[in-house]
Amino acid sequence: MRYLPLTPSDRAEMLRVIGAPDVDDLFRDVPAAARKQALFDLPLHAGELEVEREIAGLAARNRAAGEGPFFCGAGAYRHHVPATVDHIIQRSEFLTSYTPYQPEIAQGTLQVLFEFQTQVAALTGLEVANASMYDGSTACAEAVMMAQRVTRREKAILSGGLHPHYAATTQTIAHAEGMEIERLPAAIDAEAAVIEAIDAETACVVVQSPNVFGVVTDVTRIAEAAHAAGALLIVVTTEAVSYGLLKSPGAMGADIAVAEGQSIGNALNYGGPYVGLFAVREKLVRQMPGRVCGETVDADGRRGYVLTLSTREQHIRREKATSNICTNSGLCALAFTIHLSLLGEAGLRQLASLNHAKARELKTALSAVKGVEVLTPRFFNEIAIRTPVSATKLVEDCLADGVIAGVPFARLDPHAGMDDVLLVAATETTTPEDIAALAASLAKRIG
Amino acid sequence: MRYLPLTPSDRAEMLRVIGAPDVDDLFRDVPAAARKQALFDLPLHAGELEVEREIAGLAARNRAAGEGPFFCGAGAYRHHVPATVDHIIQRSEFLTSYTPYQPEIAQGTLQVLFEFQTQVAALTGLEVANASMYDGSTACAEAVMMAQRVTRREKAILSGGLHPHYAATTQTIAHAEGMEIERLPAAIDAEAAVIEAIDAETACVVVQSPNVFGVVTDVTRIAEAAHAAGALLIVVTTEAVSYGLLKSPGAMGADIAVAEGQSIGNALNYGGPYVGLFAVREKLVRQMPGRVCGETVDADGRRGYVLTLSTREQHIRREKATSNICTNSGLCALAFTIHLSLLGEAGLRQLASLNHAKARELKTALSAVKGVEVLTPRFFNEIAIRTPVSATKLVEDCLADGVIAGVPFARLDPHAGMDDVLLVAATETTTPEDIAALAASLAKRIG
Amino acid sequence: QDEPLIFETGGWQTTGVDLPDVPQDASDLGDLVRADPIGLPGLTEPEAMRHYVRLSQKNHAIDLALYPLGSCTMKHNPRLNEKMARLAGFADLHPLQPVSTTQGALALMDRLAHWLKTLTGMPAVALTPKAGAHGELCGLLTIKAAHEAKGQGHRRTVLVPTSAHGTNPATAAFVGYSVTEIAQTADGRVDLADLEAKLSGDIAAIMVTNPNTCGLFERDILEISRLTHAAGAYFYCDGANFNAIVGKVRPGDLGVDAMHINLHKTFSTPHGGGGPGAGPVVLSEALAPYAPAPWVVSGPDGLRLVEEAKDEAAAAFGRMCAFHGQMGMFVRAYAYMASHGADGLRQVAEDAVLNANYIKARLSDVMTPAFPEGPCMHEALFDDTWLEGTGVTTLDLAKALIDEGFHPMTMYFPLVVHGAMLIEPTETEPKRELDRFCEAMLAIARAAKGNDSARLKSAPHLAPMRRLDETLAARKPKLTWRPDTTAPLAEVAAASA
Amino acid sequence: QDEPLIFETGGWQTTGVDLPDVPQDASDLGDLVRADPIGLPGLTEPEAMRHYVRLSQKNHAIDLALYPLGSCTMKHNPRLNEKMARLAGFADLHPLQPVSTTQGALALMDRLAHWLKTLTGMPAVALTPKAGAHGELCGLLTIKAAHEAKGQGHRRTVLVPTSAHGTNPATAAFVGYSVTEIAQTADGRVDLADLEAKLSGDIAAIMVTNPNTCGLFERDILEISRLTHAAGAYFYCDGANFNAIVGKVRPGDLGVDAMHINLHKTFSTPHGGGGPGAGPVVLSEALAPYAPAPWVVSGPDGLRLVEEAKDEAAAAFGRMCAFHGQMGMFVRAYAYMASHGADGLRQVAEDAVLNANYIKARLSDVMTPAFPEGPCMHEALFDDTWLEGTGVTTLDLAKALIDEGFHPMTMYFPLVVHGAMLIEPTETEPKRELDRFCEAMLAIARAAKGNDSARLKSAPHLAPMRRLDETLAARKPKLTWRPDTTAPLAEVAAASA
Repeated sequence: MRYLPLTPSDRAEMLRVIGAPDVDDLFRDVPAAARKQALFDLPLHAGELEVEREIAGLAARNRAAGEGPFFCGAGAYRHHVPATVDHIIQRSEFLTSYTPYQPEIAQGTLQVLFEFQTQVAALTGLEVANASMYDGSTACAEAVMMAQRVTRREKAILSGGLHPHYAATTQTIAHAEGMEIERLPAAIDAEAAVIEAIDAETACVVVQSPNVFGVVTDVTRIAEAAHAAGALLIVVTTEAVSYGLLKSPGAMGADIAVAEGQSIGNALNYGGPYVGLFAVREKLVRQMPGRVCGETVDADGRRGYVLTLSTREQHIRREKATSNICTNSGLCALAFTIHLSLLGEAGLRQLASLNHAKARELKTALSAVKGVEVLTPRFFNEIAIRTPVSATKLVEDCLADGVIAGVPFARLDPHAGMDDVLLVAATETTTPEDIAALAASLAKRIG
Repeated sequence: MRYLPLTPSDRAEMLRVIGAPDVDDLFRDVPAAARKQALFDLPLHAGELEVEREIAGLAARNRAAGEGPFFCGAGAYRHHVPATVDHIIQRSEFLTSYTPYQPEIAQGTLQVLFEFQTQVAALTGLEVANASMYDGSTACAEAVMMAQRVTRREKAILSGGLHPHYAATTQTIAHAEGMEIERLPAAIDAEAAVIEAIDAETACVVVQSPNVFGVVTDVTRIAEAAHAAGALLIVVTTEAVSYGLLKSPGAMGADIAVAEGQSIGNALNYGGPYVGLFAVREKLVRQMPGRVCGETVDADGRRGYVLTLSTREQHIRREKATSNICTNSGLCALAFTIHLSLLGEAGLRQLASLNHAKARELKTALSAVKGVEVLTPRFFNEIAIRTPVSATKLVEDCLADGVIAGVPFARLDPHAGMDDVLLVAATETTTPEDIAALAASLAKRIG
Repeated sequence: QDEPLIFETGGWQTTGVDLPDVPQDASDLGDLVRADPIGLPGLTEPEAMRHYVRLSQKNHAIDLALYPLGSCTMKHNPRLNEKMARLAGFADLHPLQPVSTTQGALALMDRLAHWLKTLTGMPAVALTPKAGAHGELCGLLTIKAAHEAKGQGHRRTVLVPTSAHGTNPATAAFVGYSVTEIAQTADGRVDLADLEAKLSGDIAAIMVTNPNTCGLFERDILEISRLTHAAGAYFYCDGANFNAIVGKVRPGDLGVDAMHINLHKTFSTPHGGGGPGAGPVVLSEALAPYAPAPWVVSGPDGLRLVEEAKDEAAAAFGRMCAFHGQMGMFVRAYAYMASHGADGLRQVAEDAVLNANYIKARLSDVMTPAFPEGPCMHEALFDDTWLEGTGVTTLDLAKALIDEGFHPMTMYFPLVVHGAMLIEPTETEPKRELDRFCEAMLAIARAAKGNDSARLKSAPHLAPMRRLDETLAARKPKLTWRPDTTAPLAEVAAASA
Repeated sequence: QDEPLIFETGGWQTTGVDLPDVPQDASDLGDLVRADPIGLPGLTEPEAMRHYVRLSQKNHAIDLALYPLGSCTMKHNPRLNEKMARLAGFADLHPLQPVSTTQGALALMDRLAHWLKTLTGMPAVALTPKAGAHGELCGLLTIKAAHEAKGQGHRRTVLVPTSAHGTNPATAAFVGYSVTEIAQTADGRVDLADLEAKLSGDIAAIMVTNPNTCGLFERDILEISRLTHAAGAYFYCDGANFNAIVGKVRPGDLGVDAMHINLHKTFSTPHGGGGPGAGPVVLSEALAPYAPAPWVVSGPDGLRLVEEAKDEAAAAFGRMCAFHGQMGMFVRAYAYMASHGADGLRQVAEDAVLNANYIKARLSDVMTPAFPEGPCMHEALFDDTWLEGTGVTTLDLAKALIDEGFHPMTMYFPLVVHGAMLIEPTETEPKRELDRFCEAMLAIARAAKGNDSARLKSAPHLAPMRRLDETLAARKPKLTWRPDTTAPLAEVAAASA
């Protein structure tokens, strides 16, 4: 038992000190009927070699994204992460530490969180940010709940361009709390409908840009309409790299910006763990959910950092907390901050331009495929196309050519009547050969 | 240029402080004719993604040992190394430190070396060990040179069971120094010839166990004969895991034990870097090559470690040094020590038994293949077999079955007239399925 | 040594990545292009490496010494698990790839689910919750859906013991329940009489932690579940302390209807300075139909994902998050389980409990255990009675432990015990380390009772920082770095560009 | 804090690995089985992790702060290179697999060779030497073989400047040459007159480091090589300082016949606390035929290895080691080269030289540069003239730097300069770090010249240890751990078993 340091003689000596005849005696508060004497029906312990063989065998049954041409996006993006990032987050002092409850011996984590909050605020164009949420979708749901607290209104409008998983997550939570959710029909250009839906009961409108169809949206008018009605504007971003090219949510009038931060510093991981970004206008900070790190001084007057504003949180406020969130995504936030500090302003801008350029190449190539219609007018690194056959079927067919062609919109929302819509993303990892392979495969499989 | 922190304005400011008009002025001592103004004919700088693509592409053109049944040994062995080992050696404080010249800020490295030396002494059954050599083969050559210094004699006898690369390495160095090397003909049971060759001119005899044909040898009689003639016995081991099962060189009378330590803690790495083990009887310590770490105290009387006995070394003694070795294999020694401290006595013994058991399975399976003759009488985890066809050809043929069948002895020594001898090794990573696949492939390819 | 912030050392034009040049053509985006500076400093790779390595050395970590944070279960994190999670077949896998290309991932989720169900004796598990509190949310949403399906939607109250984790009442409130507290007995358990008195047709569920936050097993657990079910309510169990009983006791046998399992506690996925966690929720037969999408099912073409609340998932209450949960944590947890096996996991519980009782025994001469009678489970709880009159507080003791090289225990929790000190060693501590800790603790205790309390009250002295002013931080929140000028960051960047 | 040795904490029965049970049948080995205890303690994985992580924190490292060890070229080690070396296609590749299964490895070696040859302007390279000193050995063995082939075997002497690295004379002696020193001029270069006087028909080679160990370029290099060749000798260049000129100057253009390249210096493979290194040797046309086996050649079936000194390799002088060299280091070095490219490598040399001259300029007001005239190359050399009368030594200064958070410079080397302090910043240091270092150095200098020398003489005060007694270590060597008893370790183990 390589992880268990007690030796048989240790155990005997410890029982002697405790004054217990055997270990089972220590479990005497468990009702006898519930104490299992037999081992459970599971395999016995295994060596590292054996465990590695089993799990590597499972991994080998997956086709890693990098094994061939690959175009999935829809809320999770394949970017290149510098080796330095993954090296640093594996350092014992970061990896095996807990939430920084004792700031004197947790300044490493705390200072990183302070840097993270500042980066997120800068990216979103808002004044303050928290120390991370689980992911973009739960951050979105929390933002809606926060809008309810701020406005004391009970209705939220979700744009038809919002990622269906985000909409479903938000609906699930908000419904339980008794909020009314008006989820607008899925639509590629979804924003006019949002403005129309705003009324005096509206707590918030939730708009995504680039939206789930890849459309880059000017939300300034929505902000004006929302604010005129006393509602908050929540802007959602699922591709954080887009902040390097596009006008920030804050600059367009957002009150709350939430995002999926996976694109920066984090691998695809089949969907998790990811890191939710959450930024708000300064005046809203005390209604913000989640942990926050703040600057202070120590007994010698030296600058340091602590978790703060904890009177919003569950461990102090219990049922009156702004959220129940406790453990968040510290290590993913660390990866985000390291990667972003390596990129810097110059690198992020260049990376974003590179992504956009790859998507332009992609659009050009797919526009030339007979039967394919590009639906996205203004895009960052992802476009929606209409195909003459079921997009789900088409993706399966392209697999035979070694190409993972993208995400059928119907997988995200089978009820939208958009079975012929395929979401196709490109990043800096996409090569001209990949794009040519996709175009050829589509042409062949459609033809 | 992600690794170069100076900015253009830094450079300008620094030149100003220096008082130089431009950087080229700082190169003015270089003859003008040799100063290249043009860039060299090599590619320009590349991003991490591009470099990774190129190198991963090269890696993909190799068949990793673990991809299928695999039986190569002959001085390098595929063992399972716990993930902890590779994690720890990548810690900045170990990976990016230099030779511990300033012991006050290098106790991490120094204490590990002290532990390494103690482990190596225990394994070899000798009193002292150095802080590592480049690898087993160069350690062998150094041992012969050391015997010359100790005995002031000029002849070394190399057993016919010594790994041919070790023999060639030793011959190369010793020849340059003017020593006479008597390399006995390759022979599976090579030890009787060694005793016969010993005479009054002999500085040392070099015997390997398990030898290159896998034969486990009792060198006690050779030790007696060598010592009677005033010569030293050098025992070479290329599979360090065998120390867990076999009588130690020290216990059999060796004066110097050298070994390849790769098997413990280190990957195959296509031949390097590896780590040479070097242990001697205490009275010989001042003729030992290489760095040594010793215990001492600091100004407060606390126990600490330093590099010591440096009057043997080149940076003090220059041309009178015991060797020219300077940088050795510190990080590989660290990996060795971590792995061995995880194994402990109990684990090493079990690992060695497991290797031996796998080799017994292998021998049984191959003995049953028509046409195959097992040549090794007593073995640890490797055996030599005689095949009815060229072993080189046979290995190539078995590749078609996805099996890497072993090392043809002719690859190590084409002059020995042993084209029909194949060296086949098994370790804890070998499965019953692997062995069955080898037996089936051999049967098919021989038949 | 003060480590400057990246905003103080980084360059607005510096980058630590090399990217190919591209045509900067974004004309199709018009004025949606970000013209103003963002305000992000860049570091070259050597600078970034040093910054974060130096910062890291200011942290305590489980890899350095005992980290006995009660209720947090800081145990050894095997690096094998890190290696497995980084296999390209898992790390470089997109959640929306065709499932035919992710069969290994689905199989791993399926195996993890099998282990969790077998270990808890429960028939179903929802894998998607992203942390313990998210698991609580999932559990209560399931309960709510079940009540609604049965026409019991009027049940609006959840009962929670006073000793509960703050997440319990917060979660209940978050899904719209009101919270009523259940009293605690003098021996640290749920007061059965109070429970019985408060159970009614308005009660949707009880939320009980077991072993509870006093480190004690709820002896009357079978009666608790019987009463709860008799009242038509469900039994939500907070599984944060499952570490204490894994492999020995099945919550399903105790009448539990839903329980989250913190994979980052019991199954050792690293805490990472505050997450990511993972909080799968096991469910009873009664609740299973309401579990959220997605989940893995076996079909004729192999494994597949049920991603929508329709057909076979018609009763699913919705979705907890985008995609399928914390896959990276699933891989780690599964590697941990497979390494231990049925025998090793049982040993985990036994050694965790043995270690805690050893600490309790060794410290009880000097310190006052909150519940001296009988054994504790995986953690030992002390109160501050023994400090009376010394002027030294629980906080001082905790900070003094830092100077001895240990992380402090959990302090002032649970709230029901005055000046609580909750010590959880976990099973991966050697006896040598426990002895070292006990001796340090006893020495501090002697100092507290002797005349050396000034040193304790100003501790820590040997940490990277002295005590930090938390009041100042909360009173005048500085939550992001701002340049010394009052100009916005972006303008500073612009000015220096 | 003292960290016990594994021999003091480990258990003789403890193991941190889990292996399947096997029949312990080794009967065929008879009495060759090891019956006595070995004496190896074991640690469980949590214990091992803590032991080595704690130890690591007692080390300084390039990832923490400037490490200006002159002549050692401690520069940033990119983690990309570590990642590449660990790809299964390289790390899990056996040196004696059929070459048809290792074509990618051979291609990488071939590309590395191409870069090294192009950067040095030399037609051949021997890749196998395992470190710089091993490369020197390789170079001299090549020279010896060449002389013997030409009937010049009687040449038995190698000329080495007084400022040379100790490995130079040691290597020459190791291959049976006698060593004669060449004098140095007042401006830190080879004394041409002395060289000319000592060149004769008995001289096999000269070994000159360039840039030399004073951090200076040998201005008369072309004349040195002309004179050497005219005397029938070969020019061995110690390439330890190639970092200073890479991408700008080709040793082949300077008349060099052989030069080793420390991949762990110029091309940034990590030093790892003392290795592994790698020391490929580039060779001139005259020496190329004598290079040791093995090497890579291109054939009709792809790349292959010439492993034996026969046929096309008939003149090869032998073999430097088993197998084909430090493949793991080749991968790292190649990744480094490919990342920099022709433009980046040139910038490496320029920034390395700029950084060194900046330090020289900033410190020269207070300290005495050994060679004040003209620029230095990649390192700045000071002597201790300026400390005269202060009672403070170079050693004291070095130790005082430790308290400022820096690794000391190389001290007392080269031997030709009194109290030498050799400072090499490398190109991966930011100006900010150089300024921090210079300010620390100037503050120490002020303290030395003021009345604060006592603090310097007892430094370091803030390191994990105070100054260590090296004399005691050498006088009574304790090279392995022994139990307190006089019994051998194995018996102690046996007794406790």
